Amino acid sequence: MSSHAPATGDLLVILRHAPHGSSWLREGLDAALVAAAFGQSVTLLFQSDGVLALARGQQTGPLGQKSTAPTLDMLAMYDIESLYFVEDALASFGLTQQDLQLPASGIPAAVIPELLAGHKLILTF
Amino acid sequence: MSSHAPATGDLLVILRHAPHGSSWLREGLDAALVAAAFGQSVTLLFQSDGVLALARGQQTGPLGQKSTAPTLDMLAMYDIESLYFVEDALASFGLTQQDLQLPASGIPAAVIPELLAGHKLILTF
Amino acid sequence: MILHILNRPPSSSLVYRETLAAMSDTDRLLLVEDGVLGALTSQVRHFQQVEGRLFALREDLHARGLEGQCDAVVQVVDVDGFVTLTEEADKTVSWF
Amino acid sequence: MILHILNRPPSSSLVYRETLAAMSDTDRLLLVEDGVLGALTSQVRHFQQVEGRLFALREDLHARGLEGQCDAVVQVVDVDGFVTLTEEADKTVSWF
Amino acid sequence: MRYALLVQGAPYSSQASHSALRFASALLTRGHRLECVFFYHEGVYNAARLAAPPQDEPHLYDAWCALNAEHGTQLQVCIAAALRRGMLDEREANRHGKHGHSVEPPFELTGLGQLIDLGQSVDRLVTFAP
Amino acid sequence: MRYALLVQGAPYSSQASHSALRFASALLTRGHRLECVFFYHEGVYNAARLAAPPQDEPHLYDAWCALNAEHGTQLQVCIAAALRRGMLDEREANRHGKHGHSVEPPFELTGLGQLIDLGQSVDRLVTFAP
Repeated sequence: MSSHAPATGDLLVILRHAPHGSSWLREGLDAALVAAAFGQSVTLLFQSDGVLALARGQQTGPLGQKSTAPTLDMLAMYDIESLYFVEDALASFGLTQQDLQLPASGIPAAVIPELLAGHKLILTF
Repeated sequence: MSSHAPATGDLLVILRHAPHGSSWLREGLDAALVAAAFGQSVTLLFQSDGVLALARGQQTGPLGQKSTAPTLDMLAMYDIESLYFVEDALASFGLTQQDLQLPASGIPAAVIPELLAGHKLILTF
Repeated sequence: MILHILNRPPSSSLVYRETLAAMSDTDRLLLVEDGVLGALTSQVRHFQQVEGRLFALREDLHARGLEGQCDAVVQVVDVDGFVTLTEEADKTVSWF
Repeated sequence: MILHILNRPPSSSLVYRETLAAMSDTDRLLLVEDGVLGALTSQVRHFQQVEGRLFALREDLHARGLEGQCDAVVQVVDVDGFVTLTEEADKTVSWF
Repeated sequence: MRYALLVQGAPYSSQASHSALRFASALLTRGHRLECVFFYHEGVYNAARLAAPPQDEPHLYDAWCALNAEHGTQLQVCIAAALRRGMLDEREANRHGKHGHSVEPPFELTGLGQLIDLGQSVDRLVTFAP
Repeated sequence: MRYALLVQGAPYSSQASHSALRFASALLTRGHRLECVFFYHEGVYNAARLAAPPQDEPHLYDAWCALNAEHGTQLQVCIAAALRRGMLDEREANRHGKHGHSVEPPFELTGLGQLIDLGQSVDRLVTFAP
């Protein structure tokens, strides 16, 4: 994928936080879903600790806190299909594409500026 | 100072946040003042970005947010006289003891564990 | 051209790396709030790659008593200048 | 002996440096919440100096799907083990 | 130009609200229009109507209300983020069978769709986060 | 042993409240006593009585109340941190001339001195921060 031009669209949501530790990831995904429900073209970029949102095997928290993993499965239903992660970030946690719960495209960090340029609105979470 | 044994006491308050950006510094200083008012022996350690709390020349924020600098001037009135900063942290901002608004003792990072061991309660802010 | 706005200092947070990675060769970076600590001469090396496109908010330097320590490579702007920067950019991205 | 509790990962926050600087040769470190990312084999090098005294909370690894990636040098404890660690220590210090 | 602000930080805990209010004032002085401030994540706490800060500190709640009164800026609060955090207006309090309310006009509880709409309709959306 | 917890994180925004509740449950199961949970900084938002989280998420406010009801754990909220953030009980609302209140028993507004007291009187004080 990294040799192709990255997606363009209405909204780029950048997810930088790991699951469970804070509500940033959940609230960022909610923003993406709502935008898609409004008919906008939405792209997700998982950056830094945010790549862990894609990891397979996430569970409900010990008090019953909902995992964001089921929300990821809903993305396709909302036609959110442009999912990118920063290759170096995933590698920094010792993970590979095989460890991900759904298909996402690895991009080198150098492609990120192009991704930002191609979207009208960018929200960081 | 760094050749002397550091202070011991009831409470060590560790201040790691810069002034103005968050309420951590103010709320940490408040805890120290209250403990001192209750007659406890209190030590302050300025670590990481927290060393900037000691910098001379701080001002009220643009909306009139109170500076924490006047609170520092009250410490002596509450008999809080054991003030330490981590030498490397201050140096990392290009500041020296001459840039500080009140006397505090620089300690090498290696002395911090001794400081922690010497206090019954430790609160980090 | 995008205006990136960063409110965390490189002395305690690594988000500046994500910020820099996301910047094109023409994007600008404005340091605000605790982010202005990155504008000090002793810290500004972290932002070498955006030299000439690096700004810091005067009011935030001033409140912290750090105006005098701000490096000469940094363009210091007041809040009106902040507004101007947002006018001149196509959009803004905040990093925290 | 002090139990230090750290909830931020070395991949995005530098507070782990302050934590390590504050630890004596016998103090222990427990990684919790997002801090457990530091327990992964690919990240645990940041905590080399406390090898043998490094713990991570099982429930937090599990919720993130990362139990399998946790390095063998890390002692994984559940929340009962967390309580035990606080019993065995003279006091606790939280880093965030 | 038409601006909107997204505020994600709680008042007093972080500088986000202060920064947003200062920026709002500057852009209005320059002749721009501020359509809306949208409160999300911990920013929803800015709508706490009972806020009683010390007299010698900025009263952020009152400053938001003044922005609405003087410039017609809408103060919209994400309802999903607000409900779980105990920020309820009278209608939501009734709906949830609770007595009393913590949010009132000029703050309005609204859907996240408003933020998305704003993001596409205004010229500039600027985020202030903790 | 006698424990106290210091909670500095807002509910839902960070995992701090979840972690504190889980730790509380574990220490009680092990036969320790939990004297008090003290709420400071953004932790004061845990006392928001109107919290209405979605049905399929943990109800943190109710969980705190249950801790008080079942184990007699005091729920103390720093009054200075609470007032500026709009967390007022009936007495403080009256004192500030405001209608309604956002905090009620079993949560109690109290001075920061209580935290200092606790820190010296209990065997272990454990902090949960955002």
